Amino acid sequence: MMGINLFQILNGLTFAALIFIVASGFTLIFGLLRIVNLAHGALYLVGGLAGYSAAKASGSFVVGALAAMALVAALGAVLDRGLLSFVRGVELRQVLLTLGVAFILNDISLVIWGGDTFSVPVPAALRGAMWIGGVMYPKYRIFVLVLGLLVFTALWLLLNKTRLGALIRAGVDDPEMVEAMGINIRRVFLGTFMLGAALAGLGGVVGGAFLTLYPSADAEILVFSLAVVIIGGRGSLVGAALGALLVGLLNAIGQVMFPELAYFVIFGPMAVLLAFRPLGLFGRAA
Amino acid sequence: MLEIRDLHSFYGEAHVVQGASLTVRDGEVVALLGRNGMGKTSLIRSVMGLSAPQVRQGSVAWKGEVLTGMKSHEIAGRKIALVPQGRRLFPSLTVTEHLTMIKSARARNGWTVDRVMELFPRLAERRQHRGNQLSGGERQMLAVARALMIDPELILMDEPSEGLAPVMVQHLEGIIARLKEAGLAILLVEQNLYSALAVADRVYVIETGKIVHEADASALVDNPQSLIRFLGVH
Amino acid sequence: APIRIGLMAPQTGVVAAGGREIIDGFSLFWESAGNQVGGRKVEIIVEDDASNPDTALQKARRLVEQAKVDMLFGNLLANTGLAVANYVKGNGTPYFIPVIAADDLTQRARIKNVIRAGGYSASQFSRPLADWALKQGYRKVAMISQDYTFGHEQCGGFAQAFTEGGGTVVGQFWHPLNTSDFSPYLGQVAGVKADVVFAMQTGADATRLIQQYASFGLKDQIPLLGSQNATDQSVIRTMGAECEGIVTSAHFAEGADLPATQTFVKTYSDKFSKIPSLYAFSHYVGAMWVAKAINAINGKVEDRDVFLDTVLKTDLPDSPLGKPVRFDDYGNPVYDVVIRKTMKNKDGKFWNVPIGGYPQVSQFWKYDPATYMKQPPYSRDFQGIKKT
Amino acid sequence: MAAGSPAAMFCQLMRKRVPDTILKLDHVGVSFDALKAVDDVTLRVRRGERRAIIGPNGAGKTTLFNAITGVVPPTSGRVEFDGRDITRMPPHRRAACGISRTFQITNLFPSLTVEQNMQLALCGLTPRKFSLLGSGGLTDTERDQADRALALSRLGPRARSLVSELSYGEQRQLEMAMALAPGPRLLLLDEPAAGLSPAERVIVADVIRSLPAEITIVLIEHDMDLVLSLVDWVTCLNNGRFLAEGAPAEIRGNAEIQDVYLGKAHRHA
Amino acid sequence: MVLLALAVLPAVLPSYQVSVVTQVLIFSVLAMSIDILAGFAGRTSLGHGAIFGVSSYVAIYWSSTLGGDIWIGIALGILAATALAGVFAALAIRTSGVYFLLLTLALGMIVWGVCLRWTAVTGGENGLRGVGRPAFIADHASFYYAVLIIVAPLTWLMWRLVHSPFGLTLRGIRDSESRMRSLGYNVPLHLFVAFVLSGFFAGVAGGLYVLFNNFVSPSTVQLSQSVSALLMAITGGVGTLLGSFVGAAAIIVLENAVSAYTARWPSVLGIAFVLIMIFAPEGVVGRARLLLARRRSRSSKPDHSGG
Ligand SMILES: Nc1ncnc2c1ncn2[C@@H]1O[C@H](COP(=O)(O)OP(=O)(O)OP(=O)(O)O)[C@@H](O)[C@H]1O
Ligand SMILES: Nc1ncnc2c1ncn2[C@@H]1O[C@H](COP(=O)(O)OP(=O)(O)OP(=O)(O)O)[C@@H](O)[C@H]1O
Ligand SMILES: [Mg+2]
Ligand SMILES: [Mg+2]
Repeated sequence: MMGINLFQILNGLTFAALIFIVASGFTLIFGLLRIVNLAHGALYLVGGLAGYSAAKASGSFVVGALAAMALVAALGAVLDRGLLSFVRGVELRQVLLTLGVAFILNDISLVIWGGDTFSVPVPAALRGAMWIGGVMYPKYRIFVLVLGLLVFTALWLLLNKTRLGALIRAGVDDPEMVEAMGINIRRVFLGTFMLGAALAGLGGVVGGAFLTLYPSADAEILVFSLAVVIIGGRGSLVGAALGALLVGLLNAIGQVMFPELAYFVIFGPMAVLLAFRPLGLFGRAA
Repeated sequence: MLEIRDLHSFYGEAHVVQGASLTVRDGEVVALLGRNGMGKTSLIRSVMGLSAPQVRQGSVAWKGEVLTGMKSHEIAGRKIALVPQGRRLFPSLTVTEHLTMIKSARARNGWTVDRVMELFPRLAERRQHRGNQLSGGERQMLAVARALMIDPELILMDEPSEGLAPVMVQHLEGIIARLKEAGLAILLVEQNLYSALAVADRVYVIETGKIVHEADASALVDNPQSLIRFLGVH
Repeated sequence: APIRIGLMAPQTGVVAAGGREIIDGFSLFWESAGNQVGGRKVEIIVEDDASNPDTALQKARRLVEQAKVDMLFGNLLANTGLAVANYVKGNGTPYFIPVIAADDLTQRARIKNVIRAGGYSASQFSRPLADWALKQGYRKVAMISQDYTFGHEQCGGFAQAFTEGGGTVVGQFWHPLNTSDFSPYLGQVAGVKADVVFAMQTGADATRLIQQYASFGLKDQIPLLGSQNATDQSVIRTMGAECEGIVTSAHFAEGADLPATQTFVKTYSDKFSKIPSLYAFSHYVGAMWVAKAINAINGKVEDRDVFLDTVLKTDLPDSPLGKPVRFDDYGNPVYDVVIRKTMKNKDGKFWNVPIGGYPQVSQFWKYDPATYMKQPPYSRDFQGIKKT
Repeated sequence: MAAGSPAAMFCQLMRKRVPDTILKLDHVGVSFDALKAVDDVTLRVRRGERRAIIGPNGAGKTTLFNAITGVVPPTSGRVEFDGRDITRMPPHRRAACGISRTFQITNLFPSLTVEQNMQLALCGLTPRKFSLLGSGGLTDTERDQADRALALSRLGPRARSLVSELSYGEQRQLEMAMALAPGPRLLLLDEPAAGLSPAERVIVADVIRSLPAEITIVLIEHDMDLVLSLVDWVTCLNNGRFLAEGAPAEIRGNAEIQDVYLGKAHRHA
Repeated sequence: MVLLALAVLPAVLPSYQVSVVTQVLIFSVLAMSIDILAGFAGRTSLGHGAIFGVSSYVAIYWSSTLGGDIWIGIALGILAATALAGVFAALAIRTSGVYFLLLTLALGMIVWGVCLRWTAVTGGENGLRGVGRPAFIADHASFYYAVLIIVAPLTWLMWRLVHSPFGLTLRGIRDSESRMRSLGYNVPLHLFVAFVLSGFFAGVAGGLYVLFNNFVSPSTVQLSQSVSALLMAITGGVGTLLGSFVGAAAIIVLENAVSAYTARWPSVLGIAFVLIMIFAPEGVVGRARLLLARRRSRSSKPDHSGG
């Protein structure tokens, strides 16, 4: 019995790590640029598929991941510069524009990859299972857990210990003013957007290796990201980490304890939480 | 030297700056006076290259270089700072972050966070407050402090004394004087006539987007009646 | 005037890949027939059901009311099929469903103009598999399945046959469609100490389950049986060795050493550079079957009663299945079921190869249809499990 | 004041019984985390009084207004209006009792016209705000009231303009007109003249002076000329705490106030 | 004029097209119900698909599973939708902006999850089949008239609502909640009332949809339902109310026309979406209004200069 418990907790943690990687990109863009990028899921999917092709072609998981991040960051740049710059500052328009982009990206990936189910090949060293605290557990999932922690640390340092972090936040509050202070705010936004997008691409490759990639995988990961960010509170990295943890564990344990209630297990507590803290655990009023 | 020549600016079809010309010489404090809605802010914004109002005619030159048509971050890069009307702080940044977010390019006047805090001791006590957690006066101080951090040679101040306690207004006058001593040129929009006269070398009066009067401040200090006539006080 | 056929296939949405193959398989047949049947030209109008029942309904309406088709074909997901079936029930348009497997469409809630040409009912093939499992000596089964009608029915067929034959079901785990992470379920499956696991998934869920089953190290511990769709080409063609050795049951095995089968597989592979999936060959067979009937009435499909009766009376001896097939009295085919195993072929691709068979299996297995239909339809709550 | 609303009627009933004090603050405190923005302030305002609150920037004046209007409920102490404890009342019910305010940072409805802003100000206390199918425009009486208030603040010609197109000074004037519209019994003005040109200041002063005597006015203002010409009693806060209180003449002479607030001898008194 | 055109429509159009127009009318109501919140109270909901769908579910469950009267079923459906809107409102009115959007999205997801998993009542994935339309509105033309007769007064009601004093309070709330409170408005109450009313209208649309579609499934309450209805409101022009008709017509016709020619219609829809957001974010009607206003102001330009 003990074994099963640890097993389920590991499941929750590793799943949480993956959705954190994806959701951190989402929260970066959402929290700091105030853009609810509903194309984030599509970037995840496209990144994953591109990573799959690159990994297949090169035989290397790392090459796949890098290729995916680069491609998706470039897509992010196009999205930001080419499209979002037309609707800057109007939240609702941005949301809906990214939704349109999500449709397009999703459809394009269907044309290119044909809608079969793909899984990114995992390097040999990470294949198979290992013993942890008395349970057999896949090595790859442990790797995902470690990667999640690394991403968290790196982002935290970037935002809180660098000037860039402050710049980004100021730009969100009043871009005109930042511009008037001599900073090319557009470039800062672009950089942030590309970073957020690249994280979606990374998530696509990492997640694509065990959750597989298929049409509508974008919507599912997006829903998880939304839940994470809503629970954690806009723009809070720590919130996103906590939210991911909560969603991951609820998902894992909820499915065991209340198999009938699948989605309710995640969104029910979320709704209750929001009734008391409308801005999420770490959300601050603007 | 800042030279504004026959500037025309528009909000859509509304012609708000209608051929204003004025000059600010190096190291000079120039006050721009005028009733509400006469186009003072619009003029300042046009100089700063902000997206509205749109400049359709005339030119702004700084040290002989034409600024019209430049992006506002490029203008700021030429050491022109703005203290906007209504302060426009960043609600999600702390006081300290407001001051450290820009890394000033090799400080000529050497404005550092510490030096600025010395000028505004009140801010030093509020370092961790966010932009929207400050009182009106504190906000104004921070707005000026923030502008100093880009090490400007010209500051455009749009009604900096608005909402300040008398003691703060005097403090601000002192600050403007000290900035002037440090060699900065200042274009100051003011409602408070006396405060303006206390610090300015010259004053301009703007009415419906046109400069209607120009005078030396020293000549007015003892006899402000002529100016008051222009400002429409009875 | 040409015979107009409306083909509904998901070209977008979750099962878009399957939809593509529906179109490929279907048109492959009609091309081979010169787009002609019973002396009339055939015009095919393809509509995207978007993997969504509301859209499917909308499109069916459009095909029938605006494009005025003579018959409808297709759909992949059960819910889309049920929505369309409900619609044609009202207006009598013949509707052929080579993939839609919901038991009741040819049982308790039979609609006369809905015929499963080339298709099967969900519980039809899992019963012989259960029987085969018992013969291998497995006594305790754990089942993990998608939580919707298709899953309930396949599992119900297996569970009923397995328990009636003396086995026990030690655990049934229902997961929602599109479960991305199976680890919570696999943890429980591992916990119940079964001899064998029966997995019922389609599409991406199947890929993930098979893959995660392997990565958790379960593949080497407990043998895995599956539903036909679990190791269909649409699933295994992108997979690695994880899928090797899974045993399933079906009416078709692309690796069967039968001339008719291999000719079809070769033609299809040459044209689309992939081995045909369930969706492709079902629609090929379905089209072939109906075409034969139309030939028999000289293309007079407008007389619906005669047309439908003729279809039901038509036998199909020479299809890619390699074995003759016929309809039972309820519009569902009777097949020789093959037990098959995934193996590598000579090109290094995985495919399903027969390792056993059960002749002439109807949707009622060994039960008397009338008595059988008195028991409730399979659902999460009713799995026909025999109490001991 | 809208006579119809139940809260208003209740307030009217209460008024008969209570003594002359209309606003009573007892040991009111407001803290933001560790910061005590308002600290143990006790205050009495008489009916019909003209009162100024002065103090250096950050003294807690606006926060005190927020505590009175309920925008930020007090963390300690008690607020009484017209004999009624309103410490825990939500802002809209306080408004219904006859408390009205302007905002230091302009707080209007920018996407609506000046007239619609006035309509919202006028309907706040009438049941018409719940009229789901009624006609949207101003009623005749409302139009009269609105026209009068707008004329008073020289905004008449701009009635149909969008607020977002007004200049700052015009917005400040609208801010004031809206606070006056519902016919409040207690009017809290937060720096009404800030940002106004001398000419407009005169208008504001005139408006305030011309208000009916039964309206109690509490005014935050840094323009001492204006303050001293308008009010009969001044309270000075510093660091959230009560510092001094007195008639205008006394205040000017108060050394402490000169020290923390007025600075060196006031120039143009 | 427009009404007249609508009235003679069945005479000139083939029957399938009439049913498409009927669909446009039904979804216009849903889009308008969203516009009440989005365009006037500044609260964009992504949960209205769920409210709409719940109305359909209840109506079909009552008439089909329980064998009750279809009209009572629809009434119950509308009631259920209104009540659900009440629950949503209670949770969501304290938020605004994107948070409101996300919260309603999450609430919609819960409803979807329940419809998907509560198989015993909702039929799970397979959904519920209805009993069909009553005979007197069975054919497309008469059903069209029935819908028209209901939608016309409903539209009038919504139009009055947003232009009433209450509607103005919503716009005030959109601009400044704190000002509204200090003017004596109970902001949450106003938002609650607005949400519930909006839910009622969405419920009516759901009831009509039952008669139209005779089928309901989780995809009826799915997020994409909310999205497409919102898209209709936006295409027409948020805050114009009647724009919803234009928007619904545009989207539904586009979907019908394009999907007949290419399977790439999601791309087409996506591109349309992006273009609208960039070039006509005010929506078709909003844009037209803007152009009209501009022309008018040019011909008789009042002189404001002088302050
Ligand atoms: N965003 C805008 N759109 C349209 N018109 C505007 C806009 N901003 C200001 N105006 C108009 O332009 C004119 C000049 O405004 P401006 O803000 O420059 O005046 P100002 O002199 O700074 O006044 P104040 O002393 O009140 O700040 C005013 O009539 C105002 O109504
Ligand atoms: N929401 C808030 N959170 C934290 N601190 C706040 C908040 N609002 C105000 N403060 C702090 O409370 C103190 C009092 O602020 P308040 O706005 O009441 O000052 P004030 O007397 O109105 O000053 P001014 O004359 O400059 O407007 C200030 O130090 C301010 O920083
Ligand atoms: Mg100004
Ligand atoms: Mg204040």
